[in-house]
Amino acid sequence: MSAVAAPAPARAAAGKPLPPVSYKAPIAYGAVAAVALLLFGILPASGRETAFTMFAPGENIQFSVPSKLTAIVLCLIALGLAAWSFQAARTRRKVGVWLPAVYAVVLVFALLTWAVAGKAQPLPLTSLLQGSLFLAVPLVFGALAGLVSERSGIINIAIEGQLLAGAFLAAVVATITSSAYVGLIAAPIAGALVSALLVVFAIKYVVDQIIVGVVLNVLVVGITSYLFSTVLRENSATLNAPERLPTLPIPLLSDIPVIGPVLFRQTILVYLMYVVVIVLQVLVFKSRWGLRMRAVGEHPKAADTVGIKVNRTRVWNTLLGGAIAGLGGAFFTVANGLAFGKEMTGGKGFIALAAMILGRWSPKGALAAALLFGFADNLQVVLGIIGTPIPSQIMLMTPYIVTIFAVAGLVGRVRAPAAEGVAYVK
Amino acid sequence: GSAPEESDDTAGGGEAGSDFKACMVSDSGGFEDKSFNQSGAEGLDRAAEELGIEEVKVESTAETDFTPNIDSLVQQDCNLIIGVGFLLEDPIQAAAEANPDVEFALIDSAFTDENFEPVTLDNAKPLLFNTQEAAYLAGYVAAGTSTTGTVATFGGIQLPSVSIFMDGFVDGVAKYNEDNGADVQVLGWDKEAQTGSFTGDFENQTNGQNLATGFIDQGADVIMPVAGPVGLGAAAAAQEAGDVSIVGVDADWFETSPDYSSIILTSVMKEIGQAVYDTVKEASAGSFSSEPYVGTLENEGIGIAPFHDFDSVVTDEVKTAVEDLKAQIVSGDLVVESISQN
Amino acid sequence: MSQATPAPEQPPAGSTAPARRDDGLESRAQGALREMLTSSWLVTVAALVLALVISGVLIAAADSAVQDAAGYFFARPADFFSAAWNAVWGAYVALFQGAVFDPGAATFARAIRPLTETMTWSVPLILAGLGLGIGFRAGMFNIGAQGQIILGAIFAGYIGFAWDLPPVLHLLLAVIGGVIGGGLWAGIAGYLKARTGANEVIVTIMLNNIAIYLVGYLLTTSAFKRGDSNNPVSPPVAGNALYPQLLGSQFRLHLGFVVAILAAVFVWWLMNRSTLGFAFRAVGSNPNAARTAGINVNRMYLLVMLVAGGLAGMAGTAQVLGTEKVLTAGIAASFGFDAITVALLGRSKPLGTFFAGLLFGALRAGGFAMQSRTGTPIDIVLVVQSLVVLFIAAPPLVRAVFRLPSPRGPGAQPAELAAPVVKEAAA
Amino acid sequence: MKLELRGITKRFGALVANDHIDLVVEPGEIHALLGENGAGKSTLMNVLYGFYDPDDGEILVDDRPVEFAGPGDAMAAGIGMVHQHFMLVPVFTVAENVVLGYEPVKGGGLIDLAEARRRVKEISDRFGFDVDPDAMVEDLPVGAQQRVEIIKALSRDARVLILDEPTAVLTPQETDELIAIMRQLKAAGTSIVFITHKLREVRAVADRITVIRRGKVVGSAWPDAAETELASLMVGRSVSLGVDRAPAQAGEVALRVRDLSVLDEAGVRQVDDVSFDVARGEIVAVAGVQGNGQTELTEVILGLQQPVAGSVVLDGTELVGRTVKQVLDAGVGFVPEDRTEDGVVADFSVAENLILDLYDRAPFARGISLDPKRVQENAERRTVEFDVRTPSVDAHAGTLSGGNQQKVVLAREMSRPLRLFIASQPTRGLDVGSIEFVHKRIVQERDSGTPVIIVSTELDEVLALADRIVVMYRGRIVGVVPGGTDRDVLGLMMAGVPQAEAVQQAATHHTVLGEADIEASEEESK
Ligand SMILES: Nc1ncnc2c1ncn2[C@@H]1O[C@H](COP(=O)(O)OP(=O)(O)OP(=O)(O)O)[C@@H](O)[C@H]1O
Ligand SMILES: Nc1ncnc2c1ncn2[C@@H]1O[C@H](COP(=O)(O)OP(=O)(O)OP(=O)(O)O)[C@@H](O)[C@H]1O
Ligand SMILES: [Mg+2]
Ligand SMILES: [Mg+2]
Repeated sequence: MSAVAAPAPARAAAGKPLPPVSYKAPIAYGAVAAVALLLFGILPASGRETAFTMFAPGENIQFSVPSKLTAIVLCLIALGLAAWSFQAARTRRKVGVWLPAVYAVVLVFALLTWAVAGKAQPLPLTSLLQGSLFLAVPLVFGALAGLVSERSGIINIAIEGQLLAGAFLAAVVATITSSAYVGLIAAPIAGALVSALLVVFAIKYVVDQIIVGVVLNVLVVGITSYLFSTVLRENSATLNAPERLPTLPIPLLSDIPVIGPVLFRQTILVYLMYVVVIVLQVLVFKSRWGLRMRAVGEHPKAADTVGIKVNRTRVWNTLLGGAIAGLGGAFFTVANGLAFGKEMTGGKGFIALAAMILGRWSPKGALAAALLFGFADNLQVVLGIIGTPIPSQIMLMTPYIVTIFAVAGLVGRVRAPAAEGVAYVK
Repeated sequence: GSAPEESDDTAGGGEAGSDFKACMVSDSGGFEDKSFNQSGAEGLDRAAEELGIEEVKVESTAETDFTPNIDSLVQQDCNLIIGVGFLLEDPIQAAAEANPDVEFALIDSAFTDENFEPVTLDNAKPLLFNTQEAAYLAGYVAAGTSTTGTVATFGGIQLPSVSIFMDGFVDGVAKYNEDNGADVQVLGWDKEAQTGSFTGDFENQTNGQNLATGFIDQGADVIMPVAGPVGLGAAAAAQEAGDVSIVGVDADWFETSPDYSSIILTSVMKEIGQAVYDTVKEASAGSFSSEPYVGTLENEGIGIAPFHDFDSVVTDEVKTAVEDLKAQIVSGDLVVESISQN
Repeated sequence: MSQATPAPEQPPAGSTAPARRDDGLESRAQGALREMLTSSWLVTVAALVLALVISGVLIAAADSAVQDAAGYFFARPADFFSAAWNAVWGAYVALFQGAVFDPGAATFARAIRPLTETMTWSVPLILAGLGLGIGFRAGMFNIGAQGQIILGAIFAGYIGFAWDLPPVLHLLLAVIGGVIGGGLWAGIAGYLKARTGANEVIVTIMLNNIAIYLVGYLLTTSAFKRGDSNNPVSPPVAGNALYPQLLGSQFRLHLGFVVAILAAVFVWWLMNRSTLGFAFRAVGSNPNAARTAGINVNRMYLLVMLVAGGLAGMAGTAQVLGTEKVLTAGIAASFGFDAITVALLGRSKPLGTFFAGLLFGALRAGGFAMQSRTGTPIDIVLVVQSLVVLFIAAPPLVRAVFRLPSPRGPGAQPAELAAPVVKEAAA
Repeated sequence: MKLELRGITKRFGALVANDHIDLVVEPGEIHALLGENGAGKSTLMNVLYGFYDPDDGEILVDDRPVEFAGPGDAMAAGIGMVHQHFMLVPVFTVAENVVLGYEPVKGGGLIDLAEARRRVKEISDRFGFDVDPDAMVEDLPVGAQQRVEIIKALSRDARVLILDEPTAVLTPQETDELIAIMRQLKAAGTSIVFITHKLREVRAVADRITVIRRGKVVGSAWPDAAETELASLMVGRSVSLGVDRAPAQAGEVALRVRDLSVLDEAGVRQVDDVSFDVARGEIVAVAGVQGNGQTELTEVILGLQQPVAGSVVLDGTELVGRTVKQVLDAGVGFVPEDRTEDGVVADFSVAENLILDLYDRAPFARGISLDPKRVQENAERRTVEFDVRTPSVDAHAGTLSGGNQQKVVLAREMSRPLRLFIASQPTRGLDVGSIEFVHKRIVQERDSGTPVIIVSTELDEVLALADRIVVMYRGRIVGVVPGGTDRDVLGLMMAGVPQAEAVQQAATHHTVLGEADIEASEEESK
């Protein structure tokens, strides 16, 4: 179903399926786990404890584990997983995604156990997850925006601009109407307007889509900063003081230990994000709209020959994408009750673009990639809070380095929609 | 609306006060940074209004803009050019040397020669602030007010003008602990190692919000963000959390951020505006001196803001202790140090 | 500009040119006029005008005098228009005077200084734009010039202030260092693309962010700090390592401008006259055919990034050894991002990139005067820049607005519009 | 359903692709459309299918004029089309492709995949297609893709079916099946427009023939017209359909392929233990339906892929493990099967394309610098020598017609001394005239003593060129037979039937085309 599905059985059955034995992955797993065992387990002094906390309804659960022993056990589990994957490779069996996932979780915990060992502050697990989700929100919206338009064949480099425009309009409208919700409704309009420019130039005037996208980012930064310096500066109370969206805990669900408060004590924007991810995941791959959108992005001429209006489909999807990004832009202002500030999206649109590619143009992939980035970013924050001897600038690099490792090590070659970036002119 | 009388048009604008022109170059934060650029700009605005002089303000978007901005102000025949921020040190110094008939002022940095030894120029005045002294008091108050025994501070980017606040804050908390046998923790800054929490920029407020939430989750109930607009993110997080208060920086946040006035414990004020105003006033009166101005608790160039809504929360012991410490600092009995001090 | 378009009217090989209906001088003059009206430089100028007009609306809208006059628009519309005109005209005159020539200046040197400033600003834009252009033509969507400039500046700056070498040699080594720094940084993306297929868009975005923190970190270390000052500014670059100033100390214009010109010539040679450039272009246009013809496509990805990064690194040297003379965290300003637009506007060709760089340099240089003289926020420059590029990329729109005739008469094929510079971004 | 086109004119810029074309297709008729490349056949059909707007003329369905705003309208009017270049989305399943554009939906806009599968199954069963509705199209062999296209058209109840060169990718047996289906459809009252270059097929199945040349109808004919007659009507001059060539003067063995095996990314064995030899002065044709390992075989020899086992020795030198560059330098000339994908760089000039694999050596390069004058000279010479029709050597290769692009590739690959020449599908999509030229050059190369490997899915081509034929099926060599082997035997072998068995079967069951062959030769001998 997903675009990167395994090859169909037709041919595999025909030939003799004898996958080449590749030990690259197992060796990498093993090497990293061994280094981790040395660094986190064997070398550090013994006798220290690592404390963790997590929220449960009404209380804070705190527990401690012996650092050295725990780290050693975790690293050994990772080594075991490496051995498992080695065995799987030897017998030519495919391992599921669970293996790298569990492996990564285990090693991250080993790292945390080591990093927090002996610290006065416990490691707040709930808070770690909460912040990861928080930082991932705009990335998820941005990545989904890119996905919707790129799946239909229009490259959307303008995500950053769409986020920024959404943030701007949401703040201004929310302030004027004194309603965060009205601001939230305005945000997608701003994003869609940016998309409208994108489609006018990319489809009507057949300008290279990347050029348009790059330039639109500059344009939106220019316009919003200009208006901020001129109009908003003088009237910040009347134009740029948005209300905050209220937090709406979902009864029962929000009381689940650890993940309840993380997932279900959120604003409507985050719930919308869940909805959008799930709905898109279903619709992109299972609905008429999704099928047509993907057809137009993969092989527009084929779509045309079955009566699908290629450019119309592209226009609507790109506008929809812009609207989704615009909605994500509301995160920066009304969702958190913050006033608009110059360039306040701080390059998140580009990270979202990376998340979309890393997630292979699928909604759940985009979600996973955004969460990975959010987690890496927040891990850096949380470790900073607990106290680390590493300079802040180096800590701040973490999420970017993690992303490079993810794209180089785990993902490798990804396949973009085939007709992406190519104007459809009959 | 109705049209103004025709004759009004010509008379509008330029008050025929003085033809003194005072100009200002921001650093890359711009004049709405809720921080020193903004304070500086406000000082200049006040001078323009009250002294009837002409003002020109130009923003820089990056370090590369300083020299051209200063140059265009020189071309505009500015009499006094003020650079906001230590990053303008070299450009202001070069301009001062090249334009002996123009007066300059530089906020947050003194001038140095090629061996990095201090020098004085005839036509350039450094405006310096012993910010750590005020931050020290704020740290003391924060520690004395915290009910959880944990307070926090963080910065935008690790720069001396940022970490000087954090140094003073940490020392103030330590002083409180020492005086009261308490064990209030400071998260976010290790003065010894000079490492701590930073959001990475001065733009993305949500990063400040997230970081502050992290502090709050670790039990912090007083936070001092030294990150310009990103600090507002922290204020939003504090407001959301409930019983968490914020120590503002640069200006009195109770006044400048009315949305968050109810959670502002106090602010570490750096009276850049006043210093700018005074400098303009002197210069326009023809009594410019290149003598460095150093804002201290003594001359009230720095200080902590009133407690406003927290006046009843801050105990009398703390208030007395703060007055006492202030007196000691003014008298020189107590020296608050920061390696970021100019 | 649209030389990618085939010329269908061209006679088949062997046949002689068809006899032209030549109805005398009159029609020839008409032809010349038509030629002029349809030439791409006219479209460029028209696009610039259109961009200035639209930005003018923004300038006027944000001007307080205009807002006041708008309040009583129906009472006295003339006020409104004159206020708007004053605001817009004032801003643009200042822009011009800040970018080209300032007639009101006291001395001649001061009067032409703006032009030299434009040239100074254009240096990093041209150099980084040339690098990006090579990447685009070779099918690499490198958006990492920002990081590459920073790395170039770090290397060049360090050699410049920390080493003590004789003249010429010092400059030369510092420049080479900068080229290596930029090349290595870009090379990471090229290497990962070649080895693992990692998408260069992602990797270069990430490397930009890492570079920003890296320079921030280095400036806190004792190797890069000034004595015991904590300010994140490096010691000044030694005189021997500085690009000589071209017009004396009154002007900031330095040898970097000549380097940029030479680099443009070099890039032209590389892409059009060298075997390596041939391979770059082949890989960019059709990697499959290139591979089949024995070109090592993966190696080309790496080499392209090394060259592109080297040029961006050279842009970093222009900053640190020429214009700024010290290393700071903001040394690259936003040149790396602007250079993307410069390269795209210049259609990734050296000459085009050179002029696009000059145009953007002029807008930047003029922006300062505009801000200081008329108080127009400098952000408007971004609006002008982006609109210019959009309109230049869409000639039919500009023609429609100005009612210019289209180059191939009515019913021109849309192929003329599409001259995509970058074919694949994320393949 | 009766279909009529009146005065259809379609221009692309200055090019008149269709010039006042009239065409009538009677109900239940199989109407063949003949014409050389670029004659305007596909364009005409695309106009009929609503894909292009005609500049002039009208379309009548059952004598009523209709206006098609897009393919959707044409489909609604009962017109179905199987396009020359398959209009299938490679990453979709068969079922998804079939229902695309008129999807059955359940609630919430979700596609009813069960219903989609049912539709595919129903038609598959009716015509005896063996197509898995859940197979990914990109994994299907072309023959199966073709059937998907037909299912797609039929599932929309097409009453006029346009088949644009449907047989180009089929084995004779598959073609036979297709012909049977066409007859079945015809019997059910469906009209069919059938486009092909293969005169044999036309004569076998068509009720009527219309010939188009340069956008104009130049005549119509009945299926009993002689092939040479049809050919000259198409081209506008007389052409010879065979290749004149002397018997091979095979020398010693130059290329030895031994036990070669290749796996694809998914681990499927694409080339399975293949061994064969090629001697100097000999043309060995590798015959087989597309996707049976021929591509991989040639790519391994060139060094584009690495085998998991086996060796390729050319004149005593091992080629396996070498880079493409080293292999080319060893004297291998290579014409890839997909010229637009792998052969030419569309936005390079003709001159640049002519040095694509020679650019870094003398005389075109001096050190690291190109010598534009030599490049230009070379181009002038080669274009004349290979009769490349181009406005100038500076024209972009992408603007050349397919045949001329192919000549550019040939000119490049044959312009240096060769020790092995490999050409895949050397005449795919070319018209009769160009084919003649290309074949002549290949035979010339053989005659100069070069060992030649031709990979072709066209039996006509294999038969015209080969001195020996290697038949491949699913990565294995089914058999090696002499040139001139019976077409039906080859066809069966291409379907995996071992040689001995194939000979037996062919003797009893002739394909329609095979029979036509025999008839034709009988006629000629009369
Ligand atoms: N979209 C197009 N734009 C411009 N020219 C086109 C286009 N499509 C076809 N042509 C030109 O129109 C002419 C007729 O093309 P068409 O595809 O109809 O030929 P054909 O008879 O189907 O040839 P073939 O046998 O090669 O399929 C050719 O010269 C072709 O180059
Ligand atoms: N995209 C295009 N742009 C401009 N001209 C084109 C284009 N495609 C084809 N042509 C021109 O149209 C003419 C016919 O092209 P087409 O590909 O149909 O040739 P053809 O008749 O099929 O020749 P061949 O048999 O060699 O393939 C050629 O002269 C070619 O130069
Ligand atoms: Mg053709
Ligand atoms: Mg055709």
